Amino acid sequence: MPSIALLAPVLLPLLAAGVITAFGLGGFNLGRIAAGAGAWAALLALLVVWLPLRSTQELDLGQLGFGSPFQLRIDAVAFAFGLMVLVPAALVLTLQRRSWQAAALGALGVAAAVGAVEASSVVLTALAGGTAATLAVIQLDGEDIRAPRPKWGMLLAAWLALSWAGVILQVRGGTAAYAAVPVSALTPPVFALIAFAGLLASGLVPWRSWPAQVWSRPSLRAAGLVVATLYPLGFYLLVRSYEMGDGRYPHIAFQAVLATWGVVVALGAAARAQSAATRRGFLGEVIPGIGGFALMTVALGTPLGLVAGLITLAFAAAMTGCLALLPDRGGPASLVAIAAAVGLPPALGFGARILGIESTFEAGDFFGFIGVGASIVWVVWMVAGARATGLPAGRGRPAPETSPRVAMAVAVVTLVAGPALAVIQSAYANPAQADVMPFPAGAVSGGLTSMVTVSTVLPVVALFVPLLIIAVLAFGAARSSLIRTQPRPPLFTFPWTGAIDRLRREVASASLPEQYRSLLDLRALESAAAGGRPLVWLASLAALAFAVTR
Amino acid sequence: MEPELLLGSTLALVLAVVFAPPRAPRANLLTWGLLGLAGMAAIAIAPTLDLIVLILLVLAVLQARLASHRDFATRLRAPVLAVVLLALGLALERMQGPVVLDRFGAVGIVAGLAAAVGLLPYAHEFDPEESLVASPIPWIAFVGPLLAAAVVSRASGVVAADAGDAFGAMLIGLGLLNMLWGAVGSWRTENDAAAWRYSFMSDWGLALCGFGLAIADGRAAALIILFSIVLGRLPLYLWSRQALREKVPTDRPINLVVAAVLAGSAPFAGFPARVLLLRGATQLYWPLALVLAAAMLLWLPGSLRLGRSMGVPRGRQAVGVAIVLALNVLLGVYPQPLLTLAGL
Amino acid sequence: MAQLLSAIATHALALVFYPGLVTCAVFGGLAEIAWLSLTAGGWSWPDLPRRRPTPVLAAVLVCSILAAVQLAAPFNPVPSEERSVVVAAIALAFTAWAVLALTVELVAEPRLLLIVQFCWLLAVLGPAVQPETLRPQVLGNVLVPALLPLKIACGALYLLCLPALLRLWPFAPPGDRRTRRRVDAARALCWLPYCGLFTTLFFTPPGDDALGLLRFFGITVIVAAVLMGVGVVLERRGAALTRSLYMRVIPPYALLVLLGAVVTSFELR
Amino acid sequence: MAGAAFVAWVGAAIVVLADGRRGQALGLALLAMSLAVLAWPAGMAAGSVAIALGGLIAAVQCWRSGPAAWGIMPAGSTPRLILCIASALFVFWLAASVTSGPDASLRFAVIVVSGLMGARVLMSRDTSVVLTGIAALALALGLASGLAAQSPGPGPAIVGGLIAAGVLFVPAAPIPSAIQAASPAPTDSDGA
Repeated sequence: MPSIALLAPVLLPLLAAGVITAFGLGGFNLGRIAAGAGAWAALLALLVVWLPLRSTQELDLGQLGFGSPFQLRIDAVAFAFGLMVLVPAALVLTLQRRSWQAAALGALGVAAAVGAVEASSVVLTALAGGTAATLAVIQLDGEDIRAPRPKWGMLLAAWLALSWAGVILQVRGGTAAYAAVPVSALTPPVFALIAFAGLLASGLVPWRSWPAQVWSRPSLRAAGLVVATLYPLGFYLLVRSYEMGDGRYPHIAFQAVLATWGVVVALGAAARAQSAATRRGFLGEVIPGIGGFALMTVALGTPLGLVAGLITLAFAAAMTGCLALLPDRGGPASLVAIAAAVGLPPALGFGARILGIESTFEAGDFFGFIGVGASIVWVVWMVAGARATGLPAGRGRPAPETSPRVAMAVAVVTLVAGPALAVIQSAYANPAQADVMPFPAGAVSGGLTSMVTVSTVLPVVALFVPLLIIAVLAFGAARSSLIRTQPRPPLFTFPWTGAIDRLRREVASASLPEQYRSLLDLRALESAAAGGRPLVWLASLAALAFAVTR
Repeated sequence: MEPELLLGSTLALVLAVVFAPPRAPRANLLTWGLLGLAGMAAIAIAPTLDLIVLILLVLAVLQARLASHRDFATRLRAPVLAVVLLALGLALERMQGPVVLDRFGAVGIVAGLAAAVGLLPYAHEFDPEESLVASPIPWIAFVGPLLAAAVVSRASGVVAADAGDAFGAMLIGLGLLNMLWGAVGSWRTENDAAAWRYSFMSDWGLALCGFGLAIADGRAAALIILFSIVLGRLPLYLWSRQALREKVPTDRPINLVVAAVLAGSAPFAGFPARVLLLRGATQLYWPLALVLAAAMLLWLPGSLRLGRSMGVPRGRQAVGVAIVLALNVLLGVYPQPLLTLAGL
Repeated sequence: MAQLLSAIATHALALVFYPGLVTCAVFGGLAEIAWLSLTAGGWSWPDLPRRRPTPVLAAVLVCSILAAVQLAAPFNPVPSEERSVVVAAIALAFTAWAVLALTVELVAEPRLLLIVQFCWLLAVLGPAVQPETLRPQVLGNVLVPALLPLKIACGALYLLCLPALLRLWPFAPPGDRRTRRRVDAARALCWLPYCGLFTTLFFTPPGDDALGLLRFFGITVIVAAVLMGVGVVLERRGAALTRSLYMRVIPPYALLVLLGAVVTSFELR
Repeated sequence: MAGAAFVAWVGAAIVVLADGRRGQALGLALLAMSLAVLAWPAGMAAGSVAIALGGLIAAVQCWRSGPAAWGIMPAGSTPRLILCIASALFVFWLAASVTSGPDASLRFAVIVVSGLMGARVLMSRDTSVVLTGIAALALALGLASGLAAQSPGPGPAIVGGLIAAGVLFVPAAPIPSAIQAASPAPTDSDGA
């Protein structure tokens, strides 16, 4: 495979955006066809580039001009995250009708996200990720400017922070290429910047952040695509950090703090999910919740944790595709989606979370307590999921942007994919883990039928296949008509959420007391500073002269 | 750096004239634009700072002679102050005396540069209703970039080594002042045209910081920022003037794209400039990079406002906007050719 | 392939017969009859045979048999290294909330139940933190003196939580309008997993012989009997005392257990 | 040379203190001649001629435009007088005492003329006064290159002379009538 083929997963969506624009300007809306084709073609290209060799491939196209070469790299990590971005994006681009402008922007966003994943260096990832973020904001505002969207400043802060981390690596270590950064260059402050960028880029915070907010938009066309393209990128940074740190973060405290933060994020989402007034409200919290679990395991710093995290992220990607296409009405599609989301056994989500919790115990020290916490959070998710099955549907999305059958198919696939956990682990997660954690102590093994960890074996095929058959028989015989749709009170509310809201409102409405306003009269300041007054100039000159004598 | 900026300014003039709004005085724009270009060409080839200062004086007098809402003397004040400060700064640098004199000389040059361009604390008086060519905008967005590049490059041969630190520190200090004031001003000021002017200032703040860092990365950042002013912000401002008069804010995707260009978001030209600036600052003194990174976030609110103030470009103007966006993307993703051309 | 098919068959056997569905149903049925006899003076058949099962029962069935096969029951066809306490705990946790899917009115004291379940999870998983293993029989076999106090404390917490989790408490769901108390099929399926898990985690694992079988089920029956006794006491003392117990005693005790677990982990580092 | 520097100051001071065309022209002429004298020994013979010619042309043009009066030190010009004297004393101290080297007169003339002309332009709103100040400033700038250790040649002086000669001929565009009516009448001495 010529190395120039590495460009294909980025170029094909770009090409699709070009074609859509050209036809769009001519009055033809090729949006859905071309954008979908572009995304699927990119996915195909990624598979074609990676699968035959299954080894790292690089393409160097020279310097770009800001200290970073235009170097693309497809390794197991890029492949895994590429799939996470492309599969749900291709699904929603293909199945949702949108204007040619939105389709072109969507295709560009996909290209940028894949570019971020394929980039071989931190700075290039920042450029591509920043582009994806910009396009995401434009897509969302273009669709509905009044609807919730990620704060642009927050996204910009994330990618600027990453850029800064990248240039620090360039200055201190001579390079920001993931594979070449000296371990000593990944100092705690640099990693703190990367982690900050990762958390902000994916909105991994305990309060209601953009991955939850965008699901409350009247239309979910742009929201689904944005979550599909942007959400995995923050995790990507955390995974790549292992590669730069030779398999670990610069200090174990980062692992502990980030893993705990992941549990807190999942708890925040679970708490909101169990108090959601509508099913849409619950479903909006699903991705942040899964993200919290993924963060917990990815940050543990063990091979098992990373593998569990990658599988959880793949599950999140599948759920993104599902939720973006799910209509706001009752029925089997919603039920199956909820069951898959909360990780009913033997679903993929169940297996991934079990592995994740096991990984905390096997990580040793106090990490086991994080696992206890994660189990408790999972219980809250169970409550939320059970409660959500009978909640009113919610706002009511436009029918043309939904596809209940495909949504249900995706949910069913994640439900029945539990037995395939070992296959996913061997083919998808293990190679990525091996790429960034070169020392295999504690690595996950077990072939295609079981997942063998240090302390246990999870016989996914032998245990989950019969369980699945029993589940199918049991649920097939059950009557779902007994589920009563009704407003349901939340089980609990955090006592401090009201206080936080009050504080936020007070800060937002804070104003300077009347008697001090003359001191900070912006108009007067403006006229003094920018009014072209010689006296001000003279005073400034004196100030400068005084400053240089210090 | 100057020839590249001259090229950029020429391209900006072409864009401005060809894609000007229907009611814009094209001939006037072209005439005065060409005159400005001639002056800029003279500045670019001038071997000494003395000649640059004299050319600056000529350009100031010629511009002040244009019909305007402001009187002749008022419009000349800031440029003449610039000329005097630059001249005094040069004189002090050339005298043999204590080090403090060299530093005062550096003060003169830096303050003169700020006054010539119209940056804080020497901002030119601005009248939103004034015609474009007679307003301070040509100084800050058309002549200024090349003038600044020329002054800084010539000053490096004049400013004594002992005063070099003070020279850089002052540029960075004024850069930060302009960044903060410009970013906040473009967000909070009442008048949309004034907001545009402040947005130029904020970009200039980045450029001054780049020059002040006195290393290749800083200069490269400054060059990209100046290019983005000339080939991004200036044409966009020109095309927004009609909508500014009509005061119809619009929220179309194109307005957001323009906001992204103005905010320096990836993949537009501002982003690599910011990356280079952060790199330069990290090499020099990392807390400066922290301050810069924090300040860079202030661009967004103002940029969103300015993007919305642009209206919906139609016809030729839309083509112009598309070209500007394409140029900014090119510069944002692949600035290497420009930097190579400038020897950076 | 043959190995895989054999493994599937073995696990299917475990899930359906022993210690899975059939065993759970028999054990649970007997426990339910005993419980109803104690509290209502008699019993009647559950609704199940007369109608199609509810999704709740389906979910409980799947989860309870998954939990059951994780037990260290003698002759369990699932190899010991393939069992996990996390799988058992999470699967059992699902069973407590499945009924909420139908309507909120069928869950009595949901907030209290949630708190109790948190405490129960701590009791199950707390002893696994320091040994860094999740194999139930290994945890049951832990007899390190430094870990014994924690193990005993967790065992007590486990037992205190079980009456609530098995709903052997004097709270009736607001939507329960049945006049006659029937065998609760969903609860019946949970008796063995809950009680058996206690035996697994807090007693040394029995051998795969008749004596072992007797020992395992003997302890499990005793646990069930103790629970019924506690349940009867709670029924007689009334809802106020029960609420007070589960609100004011168990959570602080769970916090103490957590503290103990942290201190133990710290000491044994 | 010291005398030429003094005359340059006198010329600059007259430009600052005079509001009439004749006074301005006189100041400009004195300034041009003295600066030309100072330029000659600085190795800028051609530049010296250019400065003299440019200054004289400007002085003649100035004589022919603006109010036909001398207008030297009108009422209210005390601050300007103080400015002239104080600046002379300060720059004299700077050129003679703080700095070293052989060109003290040149240093004095360049700094004091540039400073005073800058102040004159900033103080006034009258177009002819401003233009006179600019012409004088251009002459001083042309001379300033003589301070450099390696002379840049006569280029700056010639350009300065040309600017001085031409600047008073540049036609001023009228302020739109609507704005003129709305604005307060310009005065010569505001800001003084």
